[in-house]
Order: sequence, then structure tokens, then C-alpha cells
Amino acid sequence: MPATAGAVSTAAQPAAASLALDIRDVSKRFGPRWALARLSYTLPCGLSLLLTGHNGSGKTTLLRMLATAIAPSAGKLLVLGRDAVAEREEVRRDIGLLSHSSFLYEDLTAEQNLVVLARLLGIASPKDVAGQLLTRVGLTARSNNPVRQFSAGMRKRLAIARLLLKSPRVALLDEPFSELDPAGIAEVEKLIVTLREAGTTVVLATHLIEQGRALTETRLHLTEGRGMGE
Amino acid sequence: MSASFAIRPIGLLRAAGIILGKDLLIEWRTRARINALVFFAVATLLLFSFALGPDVDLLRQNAAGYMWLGILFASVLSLSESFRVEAENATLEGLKLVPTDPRAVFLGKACGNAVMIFALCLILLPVMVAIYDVSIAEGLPKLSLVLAIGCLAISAPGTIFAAISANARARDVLLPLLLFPMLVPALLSVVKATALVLQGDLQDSLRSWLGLLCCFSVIYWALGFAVFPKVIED
Amino acid sequence: MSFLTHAMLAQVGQGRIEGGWEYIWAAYGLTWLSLALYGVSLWLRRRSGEPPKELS
Amino acid sequence: MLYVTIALFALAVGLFALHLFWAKARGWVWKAVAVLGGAMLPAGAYFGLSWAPSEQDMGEVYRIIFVHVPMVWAALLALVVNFVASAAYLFKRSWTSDSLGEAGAEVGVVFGVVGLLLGSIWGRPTWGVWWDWDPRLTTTAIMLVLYTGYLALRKFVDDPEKRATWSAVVGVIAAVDLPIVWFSVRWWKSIHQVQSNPKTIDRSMFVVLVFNVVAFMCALFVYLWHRFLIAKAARAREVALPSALPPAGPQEAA
Repeated sequence: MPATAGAVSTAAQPAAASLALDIRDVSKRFGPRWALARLSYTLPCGLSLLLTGHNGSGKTTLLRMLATAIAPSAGKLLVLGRDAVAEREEVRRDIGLLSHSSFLYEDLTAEQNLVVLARLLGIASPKDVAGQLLTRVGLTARSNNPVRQFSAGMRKRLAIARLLLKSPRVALLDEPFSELDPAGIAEVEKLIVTLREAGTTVVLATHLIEQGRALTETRLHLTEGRGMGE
Repeated sequence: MSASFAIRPIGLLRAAGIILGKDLLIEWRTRARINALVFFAVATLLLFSFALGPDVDLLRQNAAGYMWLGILFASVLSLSESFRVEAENATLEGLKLVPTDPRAVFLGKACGNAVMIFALCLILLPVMVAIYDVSIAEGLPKLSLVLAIGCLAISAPGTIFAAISANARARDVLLPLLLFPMLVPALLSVVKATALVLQGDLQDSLRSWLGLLCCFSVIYWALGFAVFPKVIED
Repeated sequence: MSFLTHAMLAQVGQGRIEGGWEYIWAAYGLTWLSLALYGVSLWLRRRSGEPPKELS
Repeated sequence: MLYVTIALFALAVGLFALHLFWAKARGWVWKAVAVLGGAMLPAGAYFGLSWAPSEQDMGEVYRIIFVHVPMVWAALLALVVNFVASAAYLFKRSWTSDSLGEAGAEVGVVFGVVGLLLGSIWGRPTWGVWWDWDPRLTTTAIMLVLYTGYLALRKFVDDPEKRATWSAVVGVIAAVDLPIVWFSVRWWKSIHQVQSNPKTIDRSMFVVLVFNVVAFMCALFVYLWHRFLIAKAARAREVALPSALPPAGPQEAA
């Protein structure tokens, strides 16, 4: 069992590997189409990455592979030195994915959604923690409404609370600014800064290149599933 | 970051329990759906009697078969619903990434489905008594045992196939196509066992039918536990 | 061979079945037809000039 | 009878393994088997239709046994291939076992449907009905529906990896289900059950039957092999790496 499995206050811990991400000649196929073709890239620890590219250029595919939601068709991905396929379980403990799908149960309330996740994570007093996080993303007033009644922006906020609950060492953010009002965008920016200060590696895929540049050090541009670097 | 919470891995059964609780909570919060399901099953029972005419003896004789067909049809809907809920915002993927042991997901989901189908049985029982004129009073404990094992037998393979067909095209056709022929042994034995309880067990063959039913359940719960990680982990 | 014996027992007391060649011809015809048709379908679906690649 | 059957099954499986693992055999072995089968099938039909004596109770109609039994056995063997391939896939992912599973299921369903129809044609003059709820008939019918579901699943899933995993799971579950179906149906129809007894069959009939079984096994082998090649070529097209593209890292592109 790796020392980090189940460890938590990941913020203070030094990373086990010198590379946060190590992408080795990775390809991913969906049916007959290649979403990602022979991509290689490395991201040192401590740096954060801005992922850009047009729609369909493979950003989401890359993030989902890093999150171990899907497996690469060919090639290898290492997250904090661990193989995203062979050591899926450990990688999953380290990453947090903010995806296009919110991972929220429509029929449960905001609070119940967080409580279920907190229980699965083994967090003590899940209700208090859920309440804390709902305050943090500004949803306290709606905590007892089912997610089905939420607007797109509120779902985004709740999904972010879900990510924070896990306090990941690598945060994979897929379009975190979409569907948010200007105040929401500012809050998410502040949040990313906080995450970074706490030592989290942030991978940010967004079309808002200016905001993204301000928050990250390096950038990977994808075209037609191929990395163009910068 | 101030809000770092003490995360510790939890056991398989605990995770299964949390998932079961969550599923039951969702079912409770969407009671309208269950009501519709119950009416569907009752309508099926009524339709059998309409299709066969008002021959009370015939209906009473075949009551067990009709009831289990009604339960089977309704449970297909309930099973596919239980994975449609997970597909809505890719929550099944969310569960996997927590990370949750896929076997815990199987146990939780299959238990949830078994509870749902059993609840359906309990609701259909009085309806069956009313429209098919059977008497259940004397064998009630035995009957509930048969019903419970029958529900367990349906829910395990049902959960595996519902998880598979939820992500395929034409899933509404695929689930019954895979599940119904699979369930033939369970259906045969549970119908026989129910009929024996309702009509009296002259040759003492209830035990052997229940045995077959238990075997079926045990095999599929074990099989589901073993293969479910393959099913949901790409 | 329960098929055979089953069939035989079913006939007890009725004596020997006479004729029935039309059933035999139907059975053999169906067998040959289906074997041929399936063979043709495999032939039509074949990939000529594309040797199966060695996959992992 | 049992030993002959086992020997034949072993031979068929051995031939297949030879094809799979010994590349040199691929070019000619199946051709030799095809020639052998092509010669044996008409000969078997001749033996079955005219050489074998008529049966004491059933007269001529019993001659259907010489196509019915080999057909059903071939179907069963194909489904055994499907089970072995499915189980193998769950232990170790490989496109070979996936393709083999697909081939086994399809050939099994085709042979099984024909075998069932033959049984039905035979049943009409002997039992007087096209369909009898005989355990063997019922089990075969359920089996065919199960594997039709398997083939439908393969059609309805586009992603090759998911398709392979899920169909392997269904293949294993279906195979586990078959013995249970067999027992349950047998209990269900316990009044009708008659135990099999190989001694009721005449020596010359037995020889003709074995001859036909061998012929059908040859046909099965050739069909299975070609269906496997088709499946594997389809997989190869589906999962081909974009080899036309040069490896493009950020280093080269910059």
C-alpha cells in the first residue's frame, strides 16, 4: 500500500514523484475516430497546466484519461508517478475531476449529494462538512432543494463543492468557468489560486485563455488530438 | 486550504450500505415513479384475467404464474430505471472515481433492486388475493420466504444485465432479451414454489424447488460479485 | 439418445411408422441448404487480401 | 458412444488450437479439413439415406437422426468454444478470444436453429406434433434465445473494448445458466422424462451416426475458422492504431 493511500491533508505532503503528469505516446479511439493521437507530454510537480484547443481537439478525452475514467487505447499515462491503468485505485485517491457531467444525483438535494460522497470517502461527521462546503460555494440557501431544480450555474457550484470535498492532489478542471456568472467566474479563479497555494497541481481546460494564462505556468495546445506545445 | 477533511478508506460492506441507502433515498424521493410501477404491475395482473376470461378456477390455478410474470415485467422497468438514475449525470462514473469498490456498487445496487422488487411483491399479494381468489392466510410466513428468495434471484442477474444494457444502444429491448431466457430456471422454480404454498404441497416438493431457487440465487450473487468490476470498469 | 427412445416409447402400441420420406427429404434438404447458405454468407463476408493482423 | 464423442470433441478442439497457435498450419489444414468434410458429407448422407437399415419401430423416419444429432452437437461444441473464449477474455484481454467468442456464438446459433428445426421435423411424424415440451427441446430453445441476446448485445455496442468485455460476461453467464436451465426444465417436466439408453441403437446405425458426426465436425471447424477470421479482421480494422500519423510530441511540433 503506498503511503499516500488514504492520506489526506495532501496539501502539506511532498509529491512522491518529480513529475505530476507523464503522458507517453497516448492515443484514444472512440469508434472509428481518434480523439487523441500519439500525445506525449510531461508536467513537473508544482507547475500547473493550461489545456487549450478547439472543440473536439481532445481536451476532455485527455482529462478523462488522466482521471482514469477511461483507459487509453495505446500508450501510458502516469499521474504522480503512478500508472493510470494499473494503479487506478491509488490514482483515483489523488485526483479530482470537474467534468462536463456533474456526477450529481438529480433527485437528491444538494446536501444529500455531498453527504453521500462524504460517507463514501469515510469523512467523519459528513453533515457538518457538507454544510461547510455549501457555504463556501454559496449554496446554503438551496441546500435542501433537489438538484433537478438547480440552474446550470448552481450545478457547477455544487460540482465544485464535490471536488473540494475530496481535496485532491491533482485537480482536473474541465471548463470550470462555463455556465457561471461573472461573480462565479471570479470565485472559481480565487478558488484555483487557493488550490494552487495548497500545493494542488491544477490542470485547467478552458476557452477563456486570458484567465487561464493568469492562473497557470505552462500551456498545452491540442489540435485534432495532437499536442502542439507552446 | 483550510478545508482538508480526514479521508479514510472504508470497507466493502460499508460502501455497499451507503450505496443501498442512497438508492433507497432516491426511490423514496421519487415516489411517483414507484406508484406508476405498481399500477403497471397491477394492470398486468388484470390483463391476464381479461385475456383468459372470467374462469375463476383457471385463474386461481395459475395465480402464481401470473403474479410472477407481472413482477418480472415490472422489475425489468425498475432495474433499467436503477441504472438510468446513475447514467443521468454520469454518477456511476462519479462513484467509480471516488474511488468506490465496484463490487460494493454491485452489492448495493442488487440489494436495492431486491428490496424494490420485494416491495412490489408485497403490494401485489393482496391484489392477487382479490382478483384471483386465492387464499394466503395459512402459508404467509412460507410465502414471504419464497417471495424474498425469488426477489433475490431476479435482482442479481438483473443488476448485471441492467448495468450492461444501460450503456448500449436499444437498451430497452436488450435488457429483457438478455434477462428473460436467463431467468427461466428462477421463474420456473419460484412459480412452482409459490403455487405449492398457495395450493398445498401434497408431495413435499416445495423443498426441492426452493433448493433450486437458492442455488440459482447464490450462483448469480457470487458471479455478479466476481464479474461486476469488469462490467463497469470499461 | 433420449430423443430416439422417447420417440420410440411414444409409438408403443401404435406399431411401426410407415413412409414419412417427405419428412426425411425435408430434413436433409434443410440441412444442406442451411450449410450451403451459411457457407455463402461467410464467403461474402470474407476479407480478401487483408491478412488478419497480429493483435495483442 | 461417450468415448467416441469425447475423442471427436478433443480432435476438433485440437485442430482449432493447432490453427490458433501454429501459424504454419493456417494455410493448409483448414483446406484439408474442408476437402475431407466435403467428401464425407455427401457420403454420410448416402449412408444415412440408403445404407443404414430401417428402424424397427420408426421405419424410415429415424434417418433424420443422422443430420439432427450431428447438427445439435456441432452447435453445442460451438457454444462451448464461445464459453472458453469468453472466460479466457475475462482472464486476459485479447482480440483473439473476443473474435473466437463471436464466431462460436454465431455458428452455434445457426447450427442450433437448424438442429432445432430438424428436431421439429422429426417430431411431427413420430410424436404427431411439431413441438413437444421435452426438456431437451425446451432447453435448446432457451439456449438459442440466450445466445441471440448475446449476438444482439454485440451488435448494439459500438466501442470494441466494452463490447468485448460485456459480451464475455454474458457468454460466461449464459454458459453457467445452461446446466441450471437443464435441471429446472427436467424437474418441471419430470413426468415426461425418459432416460437415455445408447443400447437401443443398432451397430450399423451407430457407425453411420459417427461418420456423420465427423463430417459435421469438419464443416463446423471450417465455418468456425472462417467466421473467426472475419471477426478478427473486423477487430483489426476497428482498433488499428493511427499508424499513418507520425509520432507528434510537443518537442517536434515546437
